[in-house]
Amino acid sequence: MITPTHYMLLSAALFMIGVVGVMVRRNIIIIFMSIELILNAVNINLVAFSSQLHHVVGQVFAIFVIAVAAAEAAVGLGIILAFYRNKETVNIDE
Amino acid sequence: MFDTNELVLNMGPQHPSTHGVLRVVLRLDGEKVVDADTVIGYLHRGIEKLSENRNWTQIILLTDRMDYVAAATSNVGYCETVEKMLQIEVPRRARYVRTILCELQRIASHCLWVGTHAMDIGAMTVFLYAFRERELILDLFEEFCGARLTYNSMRIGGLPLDIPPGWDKKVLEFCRIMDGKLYEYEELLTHNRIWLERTKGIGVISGPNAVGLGLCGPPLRGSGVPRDVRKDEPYAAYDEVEFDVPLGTVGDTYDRYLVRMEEFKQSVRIVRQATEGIPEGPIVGKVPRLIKPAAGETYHAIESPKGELGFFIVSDGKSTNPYRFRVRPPSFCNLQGLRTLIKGHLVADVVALIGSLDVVLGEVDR
Amino acid sequence: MIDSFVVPLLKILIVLNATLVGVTYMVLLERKVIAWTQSRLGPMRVGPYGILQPVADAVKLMIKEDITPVRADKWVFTAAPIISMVPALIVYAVIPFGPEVSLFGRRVSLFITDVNVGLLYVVSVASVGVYGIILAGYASNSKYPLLASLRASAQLISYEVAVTLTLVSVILMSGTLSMVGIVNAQYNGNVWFAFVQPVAFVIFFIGGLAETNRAPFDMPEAEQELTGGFHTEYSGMRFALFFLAEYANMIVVASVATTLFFGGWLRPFPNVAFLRFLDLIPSWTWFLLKTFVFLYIFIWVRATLPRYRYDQLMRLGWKVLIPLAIGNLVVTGIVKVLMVMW
Amino acid sequence: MGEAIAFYTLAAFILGFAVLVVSTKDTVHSVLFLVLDFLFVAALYVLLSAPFLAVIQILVYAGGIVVLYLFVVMLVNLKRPPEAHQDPRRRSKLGFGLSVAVLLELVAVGLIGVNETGRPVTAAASVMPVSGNTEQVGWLLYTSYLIPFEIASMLLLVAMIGAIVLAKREL
Repeated sequence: MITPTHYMLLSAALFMIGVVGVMVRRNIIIIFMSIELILNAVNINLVAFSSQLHHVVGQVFAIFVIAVAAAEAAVGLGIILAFYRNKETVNIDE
Repeated sequence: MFDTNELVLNMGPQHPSTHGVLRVVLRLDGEKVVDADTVIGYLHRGIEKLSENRNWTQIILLTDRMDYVAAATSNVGYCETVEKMLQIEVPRRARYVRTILCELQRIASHCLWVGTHAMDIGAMTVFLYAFRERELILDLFEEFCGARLTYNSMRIGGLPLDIPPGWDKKVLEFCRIMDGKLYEYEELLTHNRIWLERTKGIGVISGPNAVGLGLCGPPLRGSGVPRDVRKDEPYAAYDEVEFDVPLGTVGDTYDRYLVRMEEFKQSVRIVRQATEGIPEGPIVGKVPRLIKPAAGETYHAIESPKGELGFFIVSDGKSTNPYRFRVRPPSFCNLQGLRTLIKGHLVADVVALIGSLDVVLGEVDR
Repeated sequence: MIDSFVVPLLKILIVLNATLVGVTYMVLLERKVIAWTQSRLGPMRVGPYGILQPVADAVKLMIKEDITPVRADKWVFTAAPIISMVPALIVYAVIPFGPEVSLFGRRVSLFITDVNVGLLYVVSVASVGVYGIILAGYASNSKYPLLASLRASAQLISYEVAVTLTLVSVILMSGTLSMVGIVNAQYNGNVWFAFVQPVAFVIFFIGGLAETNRAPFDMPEAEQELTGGFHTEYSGMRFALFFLAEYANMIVVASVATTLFFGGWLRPFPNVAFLRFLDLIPSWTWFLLKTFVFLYIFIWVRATLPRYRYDQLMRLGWKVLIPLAIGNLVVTGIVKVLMVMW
Repeated sequence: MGEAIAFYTLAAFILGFAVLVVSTKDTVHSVLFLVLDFLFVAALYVLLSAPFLAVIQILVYAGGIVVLYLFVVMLVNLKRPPEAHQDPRRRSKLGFGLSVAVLLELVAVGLIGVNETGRPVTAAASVMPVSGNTEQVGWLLYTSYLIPFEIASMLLLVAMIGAIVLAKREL
């Protein structure tokens, strides 16, 4: 029997992997991708609860999260490009 | 996006749209061409130097190998230069046949041009339509001189052979076919919206600038400069036939296209007049047994399909070969304009412009 | 057991094989049709009228040396053709070739599955197909493929927007995302959607040409400009996969156009009684016939039109097709609301 | 049973690819693993009977956002590989340690918590006027959550303008 706890554990693990990515990597693009992983972890939680509660409001919120992620990616990548054009690097410490 | 590092793209010598072995080194900013270098010489065979070690008759077949899609025109150009040096009077019949051959050759060359130019821009069907008609011309040439590409179809002082019986009828029949086929090309291209978008305003060059760059032939006339050797300094029988010199107005790729499409029609018109008016008479003038022009230098130009094809020959009056032999190839002069034309355009326009200049690398490199 | 496993498996097997054979013959069809347009004969040597040419092509491509450039990214280089082939094939899971029919005494539906979000599934799978081309360009580590893949990613993403917007207006008409539901809506509405949504259909078709990299939008593989574009460095079977993926995508676009706009498996005038004799022709034949017409138009367009330039293509997509699609969507919505209020 | 197999397989893939995303040297490979990861997350949504969200996940994430990432990676990767040198200032060890600790805690929580069966909460399930996942999501989006929906669209518009302003060379 798969319970929401399983999904929460999966989500937490994915979240942690994302956090490790943000902490450890220096390539800003990979940091952004780690943030996407974190957002996905949140979505898994939302959808798991939505399925558990038999109410789609969790999915609605997941859609909002995806919209925000899209906005974040657009602006973030714009910043990366602008940054790269000035500094010619994608490492955050240079 | 590439502004921190321009991309250097090596186009050719092995590239489907460089029409042979042209190499263009493009410096790109994204897809925009910032600068371009034209590298030539991959087909250099030293025809000019070779000619200085051949006797006057043998050179004719070297001239075949320059503009290999219009070999007969080069033959005529060379022979007329030598005739000018020797001051030989060429019989009228020979001059008429020369006119017919030159104009047929112009149609064949333009067929190849319209086909490849359209193909470069992505319209593949015109290519095969144009080659279908070029085939008819090659058949006519085969009947006249036995060869289909490198004809060696001229002799100093006239023609090697008289035209075969019935040949003129076939030429007239070809003219009739060609009129209908030109309509097909125009249907596919001239008013095609995509074609207009791809060619209008691309590679614009004004008349004075075109003269300054030394452009000649259709690219020059496309910019509205009325220069055609056939009209300005008539040779062969061009002074006895009627034709118009089409001129462009803007000087973009579309104008160059229109000029050549109109030249098709004018060439058909010339061929028809010349074929109907072939006079009877000898085909070779009085030529000395040993060709040895007096010392001196001569320049003679004719209008090849690509532009002004000139021969500059120096004779020392002693040996049986030229002392100095120099060709002014129209493709070479037109190719100089490429760099000016493509600056600021996109990669896709580069192939359109190479096609629009209509260069033959055999002639550029010699 | 049979209904839940064996029948679907059989259907998948049949559809997959039919698609692959169809794709190879699509290549022959293209060569033949273009040849006839250009007053040539096309392939004539292998079999009568070149009918076995695809076999010869396949053998040739398989025994050709499979070259991987030394400086290429080997894994990605190998994965790219597969990535472009797989989405093209799995789209067929939701395409309805016909309604439920009785076959050997059991009810069998002539589609693999009918999911609630069928149309969105098609769009999303198609959007993943972009990766094949982008990665091929990147992994080749060569300039022409790189330029091509930059072109391709911009082109495919832009035209996806226009295409998806036209699909939304179709969804408004049908009220369902299910592919079978859309065909049924056309049956119940007595009209093929192409006649009530002509603008959407034209935009969808143009967008479909661009999405499948077909002329006049074949910028990413423009032979005359980029020497073959993203597959410049590919040879042998890997090249063949790209080639087949392109044709499989063409068939997908044609089938989706048939389903959405031309009534899928429905015969012409499905509700007119005196045309009932047309029912003698099985439903899936109608589907294939309509799809074939679309494929023919694809080839016809390629033989006729020159190629757009990259910036012109983007201008057409963003400044013409997308506003038009949005306008069409708004008008459809208003009309729909007015009809409900009536 | 089938659900358990599917869940554990998908979970293994999701976590495995996530680890690869953050650990791979080559950025392009990293992006690829991210796509695969998202595809498996989409499969998980199907398992959770949220097909609409699964398709949206593929369409927006895999087909849109990650293509942008790939685009940017290709643009910035042209010159030299990133992370060419080590940086002393970054406390990668600390990050690792912290996350490993949290992971261990999670495992502990999981071992204790998993045995408790989840109690399905059905009280909140309101009566929807329409059936089907897509319809339900759409219904909620355009009724109860209309204002957040509009705000999200505004956010996207702002992001779009922002991205254009940032990426354009000269305005």
